[in-house]
Amino acid sequence: MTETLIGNFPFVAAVVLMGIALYILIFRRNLIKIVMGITILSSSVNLFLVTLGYRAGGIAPIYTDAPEGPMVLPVVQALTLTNIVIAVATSALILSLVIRIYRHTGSLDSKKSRRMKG
Amino acid sequence: MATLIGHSSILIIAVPLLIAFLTPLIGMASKKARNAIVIGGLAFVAFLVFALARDVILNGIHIYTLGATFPGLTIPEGTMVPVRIILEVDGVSVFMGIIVAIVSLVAVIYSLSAMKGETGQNSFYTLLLLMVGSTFGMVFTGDLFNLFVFLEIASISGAALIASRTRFADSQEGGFKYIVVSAIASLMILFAIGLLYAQYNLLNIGALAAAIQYTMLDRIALVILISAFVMKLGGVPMHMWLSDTYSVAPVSITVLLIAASQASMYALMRICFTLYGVTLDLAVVGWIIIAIGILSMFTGVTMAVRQTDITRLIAYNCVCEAGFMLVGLGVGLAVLGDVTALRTYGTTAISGAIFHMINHALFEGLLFLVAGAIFYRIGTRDLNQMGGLGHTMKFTAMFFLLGALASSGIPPFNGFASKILIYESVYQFNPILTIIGILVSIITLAVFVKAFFSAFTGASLPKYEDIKEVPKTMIAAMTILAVIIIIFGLFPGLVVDWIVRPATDALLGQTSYINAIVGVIP
Amino acid sequence: MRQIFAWLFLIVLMVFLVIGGFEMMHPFGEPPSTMDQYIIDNAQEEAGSNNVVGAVVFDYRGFDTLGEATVLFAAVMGVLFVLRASEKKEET
Amino acid sequence: MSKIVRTVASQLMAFVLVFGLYVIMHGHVTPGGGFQGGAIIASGVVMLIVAFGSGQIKKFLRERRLSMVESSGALLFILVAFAGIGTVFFYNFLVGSRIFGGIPPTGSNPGDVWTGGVIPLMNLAVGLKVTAGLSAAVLALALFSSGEEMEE
Amino acid sequence: MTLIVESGYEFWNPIIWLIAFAVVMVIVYFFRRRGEEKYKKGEAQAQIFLCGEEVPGAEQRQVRGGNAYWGFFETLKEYYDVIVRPHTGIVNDYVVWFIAVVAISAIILFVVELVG
Repeated sequence: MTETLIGNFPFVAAVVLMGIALYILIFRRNLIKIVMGITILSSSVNLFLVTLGYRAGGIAPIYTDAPEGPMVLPVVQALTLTNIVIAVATSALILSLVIRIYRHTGSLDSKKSRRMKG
Repeated sequence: MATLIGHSSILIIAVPLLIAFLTPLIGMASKKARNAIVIGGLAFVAFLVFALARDVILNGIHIYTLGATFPGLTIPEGTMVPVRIILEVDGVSVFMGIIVAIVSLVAVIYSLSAMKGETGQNSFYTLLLLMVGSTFGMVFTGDLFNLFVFLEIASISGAALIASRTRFADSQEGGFKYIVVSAIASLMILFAIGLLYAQYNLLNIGALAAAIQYTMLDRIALVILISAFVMKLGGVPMHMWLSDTYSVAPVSITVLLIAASQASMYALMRICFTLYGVTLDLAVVGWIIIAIGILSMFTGVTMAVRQTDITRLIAYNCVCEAGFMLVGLGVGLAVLGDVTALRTYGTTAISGAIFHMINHALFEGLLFLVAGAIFYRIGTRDLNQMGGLGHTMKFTAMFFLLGALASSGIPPFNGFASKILIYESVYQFNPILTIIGILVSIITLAVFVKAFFSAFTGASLPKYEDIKEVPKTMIAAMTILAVIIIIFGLFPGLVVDWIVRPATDALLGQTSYINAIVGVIP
Repeated sequence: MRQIFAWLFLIVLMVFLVIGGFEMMHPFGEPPSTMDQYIIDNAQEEAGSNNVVGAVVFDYRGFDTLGEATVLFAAVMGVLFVLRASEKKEET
Repeated sequence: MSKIVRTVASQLMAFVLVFGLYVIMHGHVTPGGGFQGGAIIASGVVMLIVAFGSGQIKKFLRERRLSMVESSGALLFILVAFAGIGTVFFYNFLVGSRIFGGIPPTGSNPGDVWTGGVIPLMNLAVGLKVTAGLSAAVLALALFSSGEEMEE
Repeated sequence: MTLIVESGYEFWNPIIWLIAFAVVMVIVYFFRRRGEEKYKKGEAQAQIFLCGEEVPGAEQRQVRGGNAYWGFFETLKEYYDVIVRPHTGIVNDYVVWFIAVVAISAIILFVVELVG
């Protein structure tokens, strides 16, 4: 029990980071903070994916002058790279939309700046 | 031709992306060439879709392994699992592909004159093509992470397109809500994919379905996947973004957003029927989906009655129609384990749900196009400002009436043909669901009666004396949808026999889907 | 009211995920690796690349990379499209 | 910004370019690749924007032209992918051929740039695309938030 | 290859329905013909008659969309108070609903597993 508790701690760290991101997304009304919450959420998923691929004592999966030892799994690193680029793209688009919303409504509060309800 | 068919599944995805990358360069030179290449490319893609549909329905599942030495090599020598990304196209996929092909052509034809006054048309058509290509990718891929990537492309391009009228504050707000909701849903989907990868070290849907054991982590992943995809297709209680985005987007984009929501519905089917299949405890998950569907039907239609914004009214009606599909789907899922019930009514329920998907895309698309035509002419979406438009916009009024009757399930239109399948199969499962469904259909008719009478009938208002009919291309786009609706309404048997039954069999044939991947070890 | 329910649901979700992370997951450090081991072994012959991650990104899962490049393309197009000048009014 | 910052930034830009190009072109041998190198060069462009201000950068760098470059990079990428469609889409058809066709010995070895088949070409295309794309996005955001007028 | 949609134990054929509809329409037209020769255009019977009052203009004659189904909403006032309140257009609430659905369905799944 305890060694799995100690050993599996990286997964739990990713889950805790996801909890922080969801807390921000639920309780923070500032639009910029919502963007930060989405970025933290994607970072938690990235952390989770990278920890999935780790092998004990593993080296980077690159054969150029590689030392001895098992290589960590490469596929999750590719997935993480993809997700990082997707997170950058998403935050860029959301920030441009936030700028437009601020120009129109003069507020960054998701309650004050909303026009549609019901 | 044979090689074209062999490569068609990747060409259908890659050609829109290629034209999208070309569009900004060509659009600099001349607008006519840009429009010509956009429409020509989408027509070519539609032709490929229909050819591929015929091939798949005749010859079974179509496999395409990207980057292998030949397309059928799903599993390379020396291992037992698929390594590369595999496109797997079966009956359901080509069914969804047909929906997306029709809808994208209609949307582009409509945009030609509806977007004439706007700036930045090169970016508009680029993003539209990206959205079409990514929706095709969502329905054709056989790889979970690839599905996530295409979901992200559809979300980002869709959000930018929703916010395309930058002089309105509410359109910016709708784009913001859409991208936030989509980002959260797709990130949770990626987390669930990571949970599955952690146990089986696989990303291919067929191989995962062969290996899955329904452990606790699989349950958590299932819950997250179902909730995220239901959020993406706008089921109650996660439907609130839908009315905010559909009502403010340009209607040609709203039609594509409907197709994207249908693709999310397809992903939900894929997850429930193919990936997990009979391993999940069917009654519980089926009843969860049925509950969401009932809530969607009732909340959607009752919220639609009190709307005074015409596009918002139709958007809430979309929520209601999605509820019908979810109910049919859930009934089919709940009886998946028991063979006699499945043969008696389960298959019919799933066919009704699948048939209702294409009908939904058709008549909701027509209604949205009509609403966009009204907005194009009088510049408002408020029903209180309208009245007597039927005197001058005769075609538009007829199209709206057609779409309204089809949507509220009035015979002999196509909505009735799919709703009766759902009613009678669900009645044998649980009569109360059918009663609720018929009640909801009646209220739907009331919704559209209100919209039609307050918009089109009555004495012609003086301030709208000089309103003319909308331009030819918009009429043409609406005519395409109307003709397809009438054909589907008059000959539902042909549609069911040709595309709906193969889709249902493909959805229920989990073992053939798995064998197409795992079975061909060289 | 909303606060209480939000906290409740968040805590329930976190409890499920933490239990899953602690107990059900493969132990940290020895993941199952049927697919990845094949890629590590054969990346040099098939893709001719020393960088196995590069081989995965551009050869084994190149289609994902196409989608990834498309995401970035769509985002940049979207930023330029949202922030464009729109003084040219339409006729409505 | 002050004169020192401008001078240092304009001098550093050369090194940033060299390093980014190195990361892009050695993506199949050493850690790195198109995305990473493109991000490095784009960060250099961001440094220039911060140092000189978007108004100055606008004179010789417009976001529309950058997006042209980006679409041509994406076009190159998808065309390389299409080139393999003789066998299968995304087929690495250059392995064993005369261009970038070398196959490294199995196991740990000193890297050779002349390997990888289509991977170096794709790295180049993606590097071009990411550089132009990120620079265009940052420049557009900077111009708009500083109140400059945008092109259509 | 048939024009009939088989659904469980029922079938639906729009052609038969259309034929019946056409027959009914013919009968209705026949009855309508009998009243038509009494109708003359341009006389008082063609005018709108509003209990002797003068007919208001087009603006007043228009039934606004907001005024439709007034009694319906009056009857269901409590239901609408309940159903409209969650529709706050705040994006944070959408996240709350998503997390709520995930948590509740997870609880249902595991409770059923523990019970059964």
